[in-house]
Parts: sequence; structure tokens; C-alpha cells
Amino acid sequence: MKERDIDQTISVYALRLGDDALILGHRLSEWCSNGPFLEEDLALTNVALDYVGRARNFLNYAAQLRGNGSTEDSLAYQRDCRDFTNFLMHELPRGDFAFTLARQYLLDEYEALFLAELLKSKDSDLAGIAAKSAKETSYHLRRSREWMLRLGGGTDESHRRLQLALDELTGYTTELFEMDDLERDLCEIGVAVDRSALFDRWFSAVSKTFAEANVTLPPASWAVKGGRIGFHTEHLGHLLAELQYVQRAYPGCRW
Amino acid sequence: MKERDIDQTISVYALRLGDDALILGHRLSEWCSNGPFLEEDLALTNVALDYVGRARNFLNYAAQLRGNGSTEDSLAYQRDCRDFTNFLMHELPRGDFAFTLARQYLLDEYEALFLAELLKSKDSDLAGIAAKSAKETSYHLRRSREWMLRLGGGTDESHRRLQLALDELTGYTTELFEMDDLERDLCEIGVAVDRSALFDRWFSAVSKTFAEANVTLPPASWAVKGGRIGFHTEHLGHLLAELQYVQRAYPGCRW
Amino acid sequence: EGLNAHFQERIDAEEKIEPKDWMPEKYRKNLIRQISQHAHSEVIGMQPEGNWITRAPTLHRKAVLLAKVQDEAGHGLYLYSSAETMGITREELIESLHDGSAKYAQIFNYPTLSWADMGAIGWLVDGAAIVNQVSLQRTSYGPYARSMVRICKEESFHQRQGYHILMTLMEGSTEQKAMAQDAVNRFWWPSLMMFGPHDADSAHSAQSMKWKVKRQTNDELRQKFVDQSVEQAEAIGLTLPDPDLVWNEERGHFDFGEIDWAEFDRVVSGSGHCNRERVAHHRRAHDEGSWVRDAICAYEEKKRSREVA
Amino acid sequence: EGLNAHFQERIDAEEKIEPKDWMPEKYRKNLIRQISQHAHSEVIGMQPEGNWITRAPTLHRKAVLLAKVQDEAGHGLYLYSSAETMGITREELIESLHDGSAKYAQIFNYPTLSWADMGAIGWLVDGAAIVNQVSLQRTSYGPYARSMVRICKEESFHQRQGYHILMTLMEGSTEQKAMAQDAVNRFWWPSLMMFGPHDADSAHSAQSMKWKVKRQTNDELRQKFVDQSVEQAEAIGLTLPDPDLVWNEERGHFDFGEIDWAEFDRVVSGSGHCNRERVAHHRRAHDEGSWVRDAICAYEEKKRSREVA
Repeated sequence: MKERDIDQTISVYALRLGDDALILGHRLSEWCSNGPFLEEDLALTNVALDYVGRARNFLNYAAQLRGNGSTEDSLAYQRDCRDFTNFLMHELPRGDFAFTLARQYLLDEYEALFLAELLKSKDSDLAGIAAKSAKETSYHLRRSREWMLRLGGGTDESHRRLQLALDELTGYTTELFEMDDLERDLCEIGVAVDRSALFDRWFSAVSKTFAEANVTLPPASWAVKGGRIGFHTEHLGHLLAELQYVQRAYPGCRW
Repeated sequence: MKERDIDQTISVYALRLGDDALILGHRLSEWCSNGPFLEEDLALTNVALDYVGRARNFLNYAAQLRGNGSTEDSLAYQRDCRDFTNFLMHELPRGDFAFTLARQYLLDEYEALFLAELLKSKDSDLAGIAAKSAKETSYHLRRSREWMLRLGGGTDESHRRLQLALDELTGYTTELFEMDDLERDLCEIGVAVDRSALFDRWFSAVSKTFAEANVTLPPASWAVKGGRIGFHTEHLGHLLAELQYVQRAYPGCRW
Repeated sequence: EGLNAHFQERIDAEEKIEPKDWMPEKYRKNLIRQISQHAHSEVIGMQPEGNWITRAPTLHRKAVLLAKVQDEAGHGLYLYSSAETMGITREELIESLHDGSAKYAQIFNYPTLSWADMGAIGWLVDGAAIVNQVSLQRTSYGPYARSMVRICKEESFHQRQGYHILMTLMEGSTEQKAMAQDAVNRFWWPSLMMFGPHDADSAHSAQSMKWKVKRQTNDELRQKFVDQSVEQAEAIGLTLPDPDLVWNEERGHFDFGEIDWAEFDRVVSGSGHCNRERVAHHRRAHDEGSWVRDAICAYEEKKRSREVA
Repeated sequence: EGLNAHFQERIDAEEKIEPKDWMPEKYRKNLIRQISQHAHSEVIGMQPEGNWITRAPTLHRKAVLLAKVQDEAGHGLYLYSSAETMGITREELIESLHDGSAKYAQIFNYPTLSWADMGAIGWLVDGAAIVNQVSLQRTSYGPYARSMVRICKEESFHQRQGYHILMTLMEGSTEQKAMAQDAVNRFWWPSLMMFGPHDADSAHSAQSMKWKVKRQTNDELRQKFVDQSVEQAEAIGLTLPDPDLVWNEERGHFDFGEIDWAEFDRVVSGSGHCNRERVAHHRRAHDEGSWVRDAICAYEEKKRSREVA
């Protein structure tokens, strides 16, 4: 690839990672004042805040490479549904506490592995963001893993809800580990992470936790995918209507 | 008032009536595919459709008087929360079926009286819209009144839900009958309806129904108001984010 | 045996079978399956379009869309009634939808992601449905055939409205054109899949044709749809996403590429974007409405006992 | 009697009262009421601002707002802990909030209707809170005083952030300026009401001053707030919505108009836009979370019994 092409490809890559963080952060932020008790409200808001920060770092870098006056905000607020490239799992509605925490745990295990690899990226900006994010994720993971044990080993009700959440989530995990040409190319030059190589470690980690929590991640008899090519669920459009309203209603302003 | 001032005042009046219809129609349309059975889904969609039609008639007239390139769509899609003048009751979330039908019944009784007066308006456009709307409302009223009897006289659960809905709604009825200077002025010249004069008949009608349904509209120990001056609940902003998204995201387009 | 032969004679003579007539058990089952699938498709089909009612970009479009979804509810009602003439209840039909034993059109497992999708669904999905339904106006079961006559009238409106949405977008900004083309790209192939497997692979086809439950084969109907769509697409500058699409002078039809049946199977077996949600949505609404249905029953019961007393 | 006198001596000597110290029952009750009201205000105060987190117009503003609401949750926690030192449980405190016997600041019954409201709340509502809290850093009850020290540090950030939102809007488009002015118009008077009734009409004031639960009177604190706000408003071109606001050379303070206490009473007695919703929201979240709290208890219980075994 030419220098310029590489930059644009890395920009798309950073955008993907930024979209993941932005959309998951949005869903987490919806828990504000809705948690099961105040400590948890605080904790969920805190995780949301980490993700918004991570989104800013990735989007800012994507915008910088993209040029043409792009900013983190133009990327977050001025693209429509089909241009967003986050994984589908991130955009699913928050559901109940079991659903939010089960998703978080599945993603925290994934992120821990992913960021540990991205740390080694030859792109020093991406590696830098990964370093900061990895610390946050190790904290998130400790928390969300503990919640799997609590919910799985708590009451019949909490066990039932957790298992239900995993039944709903399993088909969305497939695309976390599927690579496309763009990421393969970046992988070859040491910039991107080979996500397909993370699956075994991820699966063994979550299986261990779920065995301890006495629940199962059902085998993937179905798989819904398309986030990376902008083929989303119907939920994202509604999320964006809210996220982008002020910027859309008053275009061209500073805030 | 000067001719020009009268036109602008009537424009504001038509806008208010259009906003009422638009926002209530929106809430009703949210029931689409969510009704308790298919016949009711169809019926609620039908009422929603009547309200969207009514909104178009009033907003179109308001736009015409306002001039400056205003259209029904510019009025519906390009004003923010503080510029909307619908009553607060109309924007409350749809709640359960009892809440939606109780609101509808309270408003149908109100609309029946209101439109019967607006029919006599010296403004022939308003009178014309009222004529068409009155027919629809008499059908809506028959339906919603029947539902009050069914829910009130159905099961303990339906009775409980209906009473709960009335407890929630009562404080929002006050502003339906409060006049401001603008409407008083238009009333004097025979254009607008004196809403304050409708209260007694309204109250006696709803009291009769609720007595038959064995529920009560609690006395107004509280009253939330402000719709006509754009002092809304927090629900309207979220409604508008959805309603206006496409127009806001792609400004200046024909659809 | 005699009954069967007589039944087939009536069919061959183009007589309509009516609810009280004798019919083979398999004919009954086959029709219940087909009508209920059709009914459920109308009802589940309310969801992808219902998803845009609150976001329709003009009040005119909103009213038209509302009216359309309302028509779909109406079609669902006719069709449930037709099915009920064969001795199955609405509650049973709904239960089969919820437990997955009854199907609905796979196309409704695709998500609606932009306003243009309202155009593409009207033009392509309703368009494909009409081609099928026009043919079914002559189906052998009377109540079903009569439902089809009513439904076809309304569907052709819907198709024109959908086409008009796309036409308006194609006359609009660059972004609007892209939005329209994108919607067509996503809905074209799934629309072709609506006609079902190739005739050679179709499990129910031969018997259905013999009983005149179906009047034309899947492939015949699909060809008709392709032929009519090409011209309509061209007229407003849309490209159908099929490089193999070309006029075949000899056949007097358009040739077109092979459908990705693996994709079809993927969606059927649960990997569509919306499979779980469509049913869960219907189930939720049905469950949330149970207290309302109970209330009506209790109210009617009380009224009856008052009238008796 | 002797205990009471000794207690008052300690107060007069500016000694802090600590949880294990003897205290008059009325002092305890008064403080529980005040601290719980303060705690509930932090917690309920998360809602009007939480209402804009998903709609914040830049990612930077979103992060700042999230952090702020998170701080409020933290303040709620400190304050619940302070209250708990007086022998009341969190569950009891929450129950009083739900049944209406415990109050929270009335200002949170006003709705947040535009992004500018995030500015007005930060600048005015947090501003008024700080004036009050700075004074409470010297309150006689130790745990409460120490909470105030921690809280004040964070609140002053919040106020500056709110002011910065308004400043940015005032440097923006005509619509943005109008949005900022509108927010200030709506929040100015309710902010003045936050200091409570005039000293002459204040039920708890005299005793609270004597016990040094309060260190300055409502009217003193309100005056301080008005004085500081006028200058800040002018600096960015905002007009405070009070025609009677004028510098009084003699007093060395700004005179200002009379508060509409009828409006205050209206809101207190249930006619605010959000009274029912704030409590219902809290109750819903609390109820929805009950299975989670049960799960933790059950899990901890099982763990303990395993450890014992």
C-alpha cells in the first residue's frame, strides 16, 4: 500500500474501534440513575465514561488521519446509521441488568485480549490508546466477571436472567472474531490485531467463568453479523436520533 | 387588531391546534404492532391517522397565514421543544393500554365540545377543519367511552390500571380549560373557542362515564401546565428527536 | 377414495371449495399452513415498516405509511378469518407463531435501516407479494381466493406508493440517491427469495399445483416479477444489484443470476438480523395485552349475566 | 437538662459532635432530616441532568456531564453514610423518599428542556448549592461537616463547567444565545428559592442556628448568591430575569425582587412538572433492581456458608 492509502486504511480501522466504544458507551450511559443501587449506578457511569473517553481517542485519531476538517465530533454526530461500523452487540438495547453485565463481561474478556495485542501495534498512536484502555478494561473485567459469579450463583431468578441474556447474546459474538480484507492487510503490516486468533483464548476464558457461574454460553447455532459493513440492527437508528439531535438541529455551531 | 395582526394571531392559534394533533397522533402511532389484539392495533392506528390528518390541516393553515415559505412540514420538523405549543397531556408517554385509552377518552370528550364550538368560528378555514374533525371525534369518543366501561367493569386488574391512569392524568386536565390573552382576543372576534366555558359540560360528561365505570377522576389537588407557552415535560424533547431525525439529518431535501 | 376423486374433479372443473365442503385432510393442512403463513407475514410485516412511522420525513409520508400498516393489519384479519373457516382458532395460530412452528415471510427478518427502505419494501416486497397474490385470486379455496381479491386492490396502491418514495429520492440530493440505491441493493435478492425455492426443489409445489392451491410455480412467478422490475428500475435510474441480469431475446424474458440459497438458509435458520426480535416483539405485545383481553371477556360475561337477570 | 446544657456548651465552643456523642433527640432528628434531604437531592438531581447525557452535543461535553452526574452519585453516597451514622439505614431513607415523607430540593422538579439547561443548572443550581455548602463545612455535626468539605471541592468544578457551557452558547449563534437566556430565565428564580423561606418564615431556622447545624441564615446566603451571580451574568451578556435587581450602595449588596412564593408552594405541593416522575423513576429503578440486590445477598450468604463448611 502507498503511504496515503495506509493512512486512510488506518483511519477506517480507528473509526471502527471508536464506533465500538462510542455506541457501547452510549448504552452504558443509559443506566445513569437506573442502576439497582447507588454504588452500581456510580460504577456503570464510570465504565460509560471510560468508553466515551476511549471513543474520543480513537475517533480523534481517525479524524486526524482522514483530514478534510474531520473531528471526533463530526465523526460521532454527522454520520448516519449505514456509516457506523461498530459490532452489532454493542448497539443492542441495554435490557435488564443481567443483559448489560453479560454483554459487558463477554466484551471485557474480548477487549482484554484485543488490547493486549493492539499494545504491540506498530502504529504508536493506536498502541498508546490501547495502553490506556487496557488498564481500564482490566478493572472492568474484574468487576463484570465478579457479577457473572454473583448472578449465576445468586438466586434462581438471577440465574434465570443471566442464562436468558447469554441465550440472546451468543449469536452476536461470532463477528467479534471475523476478519475482513481491510483488517487482514493492516494485520500483515503489524498495525491491526488478528481478531480471529483471539477466539480460542476468549472462549476458554468465558467458558471457565460460566462453568463457575453454572450457566452456559449456548453453541452458536445462529450468528447475526454485519456491523463492520454498516449492516445494523434496527436499534442503531433510534440511538443515533437521540445521540445526534442537538448537533443536527443546530448545524455548524460550537458547543 | 389590524388585519395583519389578526392573521398572525390566528396562525398561532392554528399552530396550537396543529401541535396538539401532531403530538397526540405521534403517541398513538407508537401503538402500531403493540396493541393487545389485531383489531385494536388497527383501531388505534386509525385514530392516529385521523390525528395526523388533523395536524396537517391545522399546520397547513397556520403555515399559509404565517407566510415566509412556511409549510406544514417546516412547522412540524423544524421547531425545537420550546416552540411547540401542545398541551402537556398529549406528549406524555403512551403508558399501558389503560393510560392511552383514559387519556384518549378525556380528550375525546374535550374535543367533542371544543370542535362543536369551533364549527361556529367566523374563520371559515378553522370551521371547515372542525367539521371534518368533529365527525372523526364522535367515532373516537364512542370507542374510548366504551373502553372506559370495559376496563372499569372488567377485571380487578383492568379496574386498577384504569384508576391508576386517571390518578396520573387528572393534573394535566386543568390547562385544557385555561385561556390566555391570545385566545381571549380571538374569542372576542368570534374566531376562537372559549375553552374555559367548556369545563362544566366536560366534567359532567366524564363524571357520568366514570360513575358508570366505577372509577373516579381524582379532584385536581395538583395541576401541571405550560404547554401553550412551550414549557413542556422532559418527554417532548425525546419525541422530537425521533420525529424530526430524517429532516434534520438531511436538511433542505424533498421527500 | 370416491371422495378424493370427486374432490379432484371439482378442482379440475375450477369449482371453489367452501368451508363446509368435504376436503382431504392434507388439503386442509396445506391450506392452513399457507394461509397462516400469509396472515403472519402481514402481521409481522407491520414491524419493519412500523419502525419508521415515528420517523417519516414528511407528514404526508407519515399518513401514507400509517395507512399502509393499517391495511396490513386489515389483511392479517381477513386471512386469520379465512384460516379460521378451516377449524383452527386465532389463539392457536398465534401460538404456532410464537413457538416457531408457523412461519412468516423471511424478508421481514431483514432490518429497515433508512427511510428509503420504506420505498424498497413498498416497491419490491409488496411488488413480489402482488405477483403471487394475483395468481392466488384463482386459488381453489373460496374464502382464501376472496381474501386475495380484496387484498390485491390495496397492495397495488402500496406498491405505487413505495415506488413513488424511491422516485422522489432519485430526484433528490446525492445522499438521497445513494440511500435509495442502498435500499434496493439490500432488498432486491431477498425479494426474489420470497417466491421460494426453485420448482425442482420445492417440497409442496406439485401437490399444491394439482389442487390448484397454487396456480403458477415459484419460478414462473419469480420470472414475472423480475421482468416487470427491470423496466421500473431503469425508469428512475436505479440499478438492480445483479451483473447477470440481461434480456434474453429467445426466451422473451430477462435472465438473472443465481440466488444465494446459502444466505436464504442462514436467515431461515435464525441468523437474520431480526428473527428473534420479530417474534419476541409480537409475543411481548400479546402478553402485555392479555389483561385487556381478559377485561373484555369479564365485561361481556357480566353484561350477559345482567341481561339474563 | 445537664446533658442538654453540656451539649450546647460544646456547640458554643465550636466542638464537633461525633456519632457516639450524646445529642438531644431533636438535634438528631433535625440532622437526619437535613442530611437525608441533601442526600436525596444529590440522587434525584441525577435525573434532570441524566436526561441530557445521551444528547450532549459534543463528546467532550458528554464526558464532562457523565463525570458530573457520577460525582452526584458519589455525593449521595457520602451523605447517606453521614445519615447512617445517626442510626438510620439506607433502606429506611429510600423508603421515606418513596412515600414522600423525606424531601429533596424542589428545583429538581423543574424539567430540563434544552442543552442550555445543563449550563444553567451547573452555574445557578450548583452555584446556589455551593454557597450553602461552604457555610455547612462548619456545621456542628462532624461527619456532615466533613462530607461538605469533600463535596465543595467537586461542586466548584461543576459550577465552572456549567458557566462555561453558557459562555460558549453566548459566543455562538442567535439561537444559541436565546437558548442560554431562556435557560437562565427558567432557572433563576427557582435557584433563589433553593435557600428556603425568608428567615422570619423559616420553621427550623432559629434552633438550627443555635445548634450551629446552620451557620448562616437563608436570607444571608441568598444575598451572597445574588451578589456573586450578577457580575457573572454580566460578564457573558446574560440578563437575570428580575427588573428590580439593582445595586444598593448603602447596603453594599444588590437589591432584588420578591420571590413568587405562591409558585414555590405550587411546586412543593405537587404541581411541578416532574414531582411524580422523579419519585416514580427512582422507585422503578429501585424495584427493578430488587432481584439484583437479592442475588448479591444470596451469593454472599452461600459464600459464607461454604467458608464455614
